[in-house]
Amino acid sequence: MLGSGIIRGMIETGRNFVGSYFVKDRLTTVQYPEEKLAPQENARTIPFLVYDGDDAAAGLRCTACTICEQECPPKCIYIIKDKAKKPDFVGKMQLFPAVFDIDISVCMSCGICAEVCPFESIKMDQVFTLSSDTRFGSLLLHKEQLAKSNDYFRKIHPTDATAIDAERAETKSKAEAKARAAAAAPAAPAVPAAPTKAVTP
Amino acid sequence: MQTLEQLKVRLETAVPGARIEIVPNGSPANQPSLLIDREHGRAVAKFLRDDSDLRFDYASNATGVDWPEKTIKEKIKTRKIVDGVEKEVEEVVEKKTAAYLEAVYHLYSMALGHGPLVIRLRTENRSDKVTLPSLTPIWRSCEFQEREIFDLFGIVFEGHGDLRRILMWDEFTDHPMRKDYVDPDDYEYEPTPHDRVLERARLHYPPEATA
Amino acid sequence: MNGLTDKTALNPGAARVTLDHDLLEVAMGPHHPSTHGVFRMNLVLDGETVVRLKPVFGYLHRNHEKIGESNNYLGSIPYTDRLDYICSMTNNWAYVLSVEKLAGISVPERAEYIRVIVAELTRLFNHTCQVGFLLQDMGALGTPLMYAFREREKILDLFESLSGARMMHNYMRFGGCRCDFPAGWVERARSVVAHYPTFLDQFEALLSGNEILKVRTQKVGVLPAALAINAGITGPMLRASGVNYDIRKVDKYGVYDRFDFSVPMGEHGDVYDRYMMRILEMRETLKILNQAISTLPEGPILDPKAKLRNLRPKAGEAYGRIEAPKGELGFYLISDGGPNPYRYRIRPPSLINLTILEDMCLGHTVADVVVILGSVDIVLGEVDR
Amino acid sequence: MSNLDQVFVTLLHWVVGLVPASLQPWVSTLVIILAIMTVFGTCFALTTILERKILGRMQNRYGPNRVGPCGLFQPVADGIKMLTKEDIVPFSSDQVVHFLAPLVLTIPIWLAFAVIPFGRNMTAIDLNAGLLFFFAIGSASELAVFMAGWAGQNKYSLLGAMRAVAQMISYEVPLVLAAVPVVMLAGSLSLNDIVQAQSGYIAGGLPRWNVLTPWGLAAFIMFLIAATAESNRSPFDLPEGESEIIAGYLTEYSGFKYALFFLGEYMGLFAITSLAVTLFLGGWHAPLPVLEWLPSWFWFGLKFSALIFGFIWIRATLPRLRLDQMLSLAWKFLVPLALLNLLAAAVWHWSGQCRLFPGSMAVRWLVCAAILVFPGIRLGRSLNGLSATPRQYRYAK
Repeated sequence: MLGSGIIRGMIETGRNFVGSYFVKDRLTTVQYPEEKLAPQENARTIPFLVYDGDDAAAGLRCTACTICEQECPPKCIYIIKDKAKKPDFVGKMQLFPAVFDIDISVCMSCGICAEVCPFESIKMDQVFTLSSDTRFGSLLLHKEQLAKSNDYFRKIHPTDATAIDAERAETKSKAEAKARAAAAAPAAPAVPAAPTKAVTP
Repeated sequence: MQTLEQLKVRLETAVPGARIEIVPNGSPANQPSLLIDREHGRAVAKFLRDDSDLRFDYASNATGVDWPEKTIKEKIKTRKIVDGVEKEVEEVVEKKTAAYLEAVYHLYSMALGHGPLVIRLRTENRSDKVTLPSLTPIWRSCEFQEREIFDLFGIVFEGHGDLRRILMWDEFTDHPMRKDYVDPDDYEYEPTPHDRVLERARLHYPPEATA
Repeated sequence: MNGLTDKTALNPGAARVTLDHDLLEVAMGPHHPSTHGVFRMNLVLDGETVVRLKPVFGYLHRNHEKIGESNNYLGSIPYTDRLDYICSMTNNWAYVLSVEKLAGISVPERAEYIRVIVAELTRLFNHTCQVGFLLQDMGALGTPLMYAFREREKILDLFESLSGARMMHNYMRFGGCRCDFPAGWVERARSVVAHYPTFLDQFEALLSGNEILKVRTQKVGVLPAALAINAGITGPMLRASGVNYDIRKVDKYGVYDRFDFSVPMGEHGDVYDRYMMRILEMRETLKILNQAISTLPEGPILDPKAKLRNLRPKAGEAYGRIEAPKGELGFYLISDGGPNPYRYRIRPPSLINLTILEDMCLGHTVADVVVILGSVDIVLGEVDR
Repeated sequence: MSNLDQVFVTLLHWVVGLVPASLQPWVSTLVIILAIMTVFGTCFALTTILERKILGRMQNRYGPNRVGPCGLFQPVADGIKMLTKEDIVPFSSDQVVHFLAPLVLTIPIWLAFAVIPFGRNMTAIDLNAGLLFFFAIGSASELAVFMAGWAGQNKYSLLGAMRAVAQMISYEVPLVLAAVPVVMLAGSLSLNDIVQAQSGYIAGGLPRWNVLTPWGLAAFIMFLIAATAESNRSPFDLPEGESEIIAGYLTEYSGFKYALFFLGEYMGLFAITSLAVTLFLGGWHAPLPVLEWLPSWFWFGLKFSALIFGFIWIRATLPRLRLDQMLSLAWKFLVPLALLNLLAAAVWHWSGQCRLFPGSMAVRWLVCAAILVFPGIRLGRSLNGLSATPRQYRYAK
C-alpha cells in the first residue's frame, strides 16, 4: 500500500512514546546532578601519586626514576630529583622527587605513565570535575596535590589495588626473610667481611 | 603473482627502455619494492593496470618519503702497505648518500585479489621544483594523495590536472613533512616548558629572566 | 546529466566552468550543521542543482604524521585514537598490526579473539551512528539518531570498563592487548549482542520501508563499480556498487578466517544501497560476535617477548591494513633502526572515499549533496590527520 | 447542563452589561479579542513545551524538566531569553523589509481566529463568507516569508525564501480544493452553517461529521497534508531545512523578531488545525449523543489537541522531502485527487437524493471510495518512481 512504510514508522515512534512511560529500558537518561552514574572500575581520567601510610611526604612510593617522564607522549610530566634518599617499603634507600608536576591541561589521560611505572607509584584517578577559573595556575598539579593515599587507591580500583598490595606484601616479607637470614648468617661463619663501602643498590 | 624478479623482466620487455630495480626490504614483512625510473613511470603503471594476468586496478596508498643527505661510515677492505707489509686493513670511509624525494605506491588487484606490489618513483634531487609523472590519470585514487604529497613534500606531479595544496592553506610556502622543515616560532606561554620546548620558550623570556 | 556535467573524463579538473551571472556560488561549510566536521564544499549552484563542487580540507590538520615521527612506537598509540575518533579500537589495531609486521611480533590466541570482538563491536556502533547521522541529514529530527546513540552508550560502557575510557581507548599493544576482560564483561557483552537484533528490526521498521526515505535516497548519488575501483573507494561504499572486496576476506588478518560470515553486496550503488549495506553488515557483525564470544580461548593476552618500551625494529618498511568500518585503513611505517619511526603514514579511507564526491553530486540538488555526503560517512579527524 | 456550555457567553454578557449602552459594542469585541489572544497565547506557550517533551519521549529522553514543575515554566524562560537576546540586523540587509517581515507574518494570522466557531454560539464574528475570509488571511504568510528570506542578504536565506514561496503557493491550491466539497455539501461558506450541517447522528450512533463520509475522509487527509506544508512542518520543512540550508529564511533573525516568527508559525498551525476541526470533525459537536452533557468548547479543544499531537508525531518520525518531490506531490498527486474528490462528493450527494441504490449507505460508500482509491494508488505508484519489488542483496562468502 502506498503509505504503509510511513505508517509502520509512525507505529514505531508511537511504541517508543508509550514505552517510555512503562518500559524501563526505553528511558535511559540519568539526571546528572541528582542521580550520579557510578564510574566503571577501570575508568581513568588524570594520574595521581600513591603514598603508603598516612604521611604523604614520607610514604610516597615514587622513586623519581623519570621513566614516566620519558614515555609520556605529550610530555606533561616534570620531575626534579631530590639529593637526599629515603628508605622505601622494603628498606632499600631510594631517591624521591623534590618536584613532581603534571600539567593536566596537556595530559590526555592515556594511562601510559601508569602502565610503564615499575614502582606502582603513579595510577589513574577517576575524578573528572577538574575545571578551574585561571588558565595556568590551577591546572598545573604539584606533588602535594597529586599525592593520594593507598586506601583511596584501593577504594577506586579495588582489584588492581589488592593485587598490587598482595605482591608488595610478598616482596616485603621475602626481603625481611633475606634480611633476617643475612643478619643471622654473619654471626655463624664469622668470616672477616672486607670493609665494603656502604652498598648502594 | 610471480616473484618480483619475473615481474621485473616482464615489465622491462613490455615497456622498452624502462630501467627497473628491486629495492630490498629488511623487515620481516618482506615487501620488497620496484624502483621505476621517472620517464617510464606512467607507461609501466599503465601496463600494470591493463595487463590481463596482473590487473593492478586499485592503487591503495600513495605517499611521499623524504631521504635527505646522510653521511654514512662504511668499512671497506683495502689492501694497504702498512709499515712495509702488504696487509688487509679495514678502513672507515665517509660516504654521502644521494638525496632525493620519493613517491611510494602500494598497488593491489581487486579483480584477482593478490597482494601489495610496492613501486617507487624518485626525483633527482631535493630542490623545490622537482617533478614526477602523476599516476592520477591511471588510478583516480591517487588524486588527493598526490595533492597531499605535493603539499607536504613539494613533489610537483605533471599531468595531475588539479594540483593544489590539500591540507595547508594556499599561501603557505614551505613543505612541513620534509626532514629539514623548521617549525614556525608560534610561541605560546606554557607553565612547564622543559627540554625542546624550554629552549624555544627561553628566546621569548625577558632578558633578565634567562640569567 | 547534461553536457556540462558529464564527467566521464578521468581528469577531474577538466570541466572549467565560467561563472556567468545566474550561477550562485555557495560555500557549504566549514561551519555547517551536516558536514560531519570542519569540511567545506565550494558549491556552484544553478538554482538548486549543483554545477560544480570542490571539497576543501585542512581545517583539522595537525600533522599527525610529523608527531608520529617524533614519538616512539608506544607513544603513538594514544594518538591513533584521535584519528577516526568514533572507532578508535580499529585505528589502534591497524597501527599495531603494521608495527607487528614491521618488527615481526607474534600475537597469542586469546589476544587475537579479543581484537576481533572489540573491532566488531566498534563496527556495530559505527554503522548504527552512521545511519543515525544520515537520517539527521535527511531531516528526521533526531529520532533515529537518539535510538542509535542509546545503543552506542551500551557498547561504550563495555569499552569503558575494559579499557578505562569511553572513546580514547589506547587499548592495543604490540603483541596483544593492554589488559584482559574484567569479571562479568563477557556476560554483559553477550547480553548487548543478544539484544541488538531486536533493535535492528525496530530500526528497519522505522526506516527501511519509509517511502520518503526511499524517494530521497534511491537513484541518488549513483557510483558505478568501475569508477569506484579506480578511485580507490573501499568499505561499504564499494560493496554497495557491487564489488566483492572485504579485506577481512582478502587478507584474512587476525583470526577472521575461523568465523563464517558473508559479505553483503548491492547492485545500484546509490545512497539507499549504502544505507542497506550498513544495516546488513551489522547483521553479519552480530554473527561474528556470537561465534567469537562463544569460542573465546583462555591464555595470555600479551606476547611475553614483545618489548613495550624501547622497541627498535630493524631497518625496513611495512604496510599493514585492516577493514575499518569506513574502509581500508592502512599504516605504512619505515623504520631506520631507531626508537622513532622514520616515516609514519596513514592511509585514510575517509579522505580517499571523498575523491568522487563531485562526480556523485553533479546534477543533484543541495539537499542531495547533504545526503550523499552523509552516505560517504567521513570523520574529519581521519580526513585531515 | 447548558449553563456550563454557555459559561463564556454569559460571562461576556455580564461584562458588557457593566458598561453604558453606547460603549457596549466596543467593549464586547475588545473582551472577545482579549479572550482569544490569552487562550491562544497560553496554547502557544504550552505547545512549545509539549512539543519538546513529546518529541523527547518519542526519542527515549525526558525533554525539558528543569524550569518549574516538569518543565512547565520553560516557555517563560524561552520568552525571557528571546526578549533579552540581542537583535542582530545584518549591515547589508534591507533594514525596513527585515523589520516588517515578522509583523506581516504574525498580525494577519490573529485575524484568522475571528471566524472560527469555538463552541455553541461562541464565534467572534459570524461572517457568512467566513471560509473565504480565512483563506484570504491565510495567504498573507507567503509574502512575509519571502520578505524575510530576501531581506537577509544571505545565500541560505535566499534559497529558503525561494523554497518557501514555491511550497506555500503550490499547497494553497489543494488546501482550498479540499475544502470545496465541504462547502458544496453544506451549501454555505459560513463556518457556523458548516458546523450546523454536521450536527445530528445517524441511527442514534455515528455523528454526521464530514470525515465519516468517503469524500470527507479523502478531503481530510489531503487537507492535513496541505496544512503541514502550509505551516512548514516536518515532512515539508524545506524553507528552514536545518540540515541543508542552516535555518532558511530564519537565518538572519535573532532575539524578539525570531520569537515573532516562532509565534507566527505556531499561530498558523493553530488556525489551520481549528479550521480542519471545524470543516471535517464537526466543530464543537460531541461524537456520541450520550456524551452531549460535556460542554461544546471542550469537544473543540479535545479534537484540536488530538490533531496537534498528530502533527508532533509526524514531526518525530518522517525525514524531509526534496524540493522537486514536494512540488510533484502537490501538483501531480493532491490536485488531481482533490478534483476527483469533487466528483465523488457530487456522486455521494446525488445518490443520497434519488434513492437509486438499494441499501444505500454501504453501496454509496463503496462507489465513492472506488472513485477515489484506485486512481489514487495508481497515480501514487507511478509518481514516486519506486520500483514495486523491494531490492535484493547478494551475499558473497
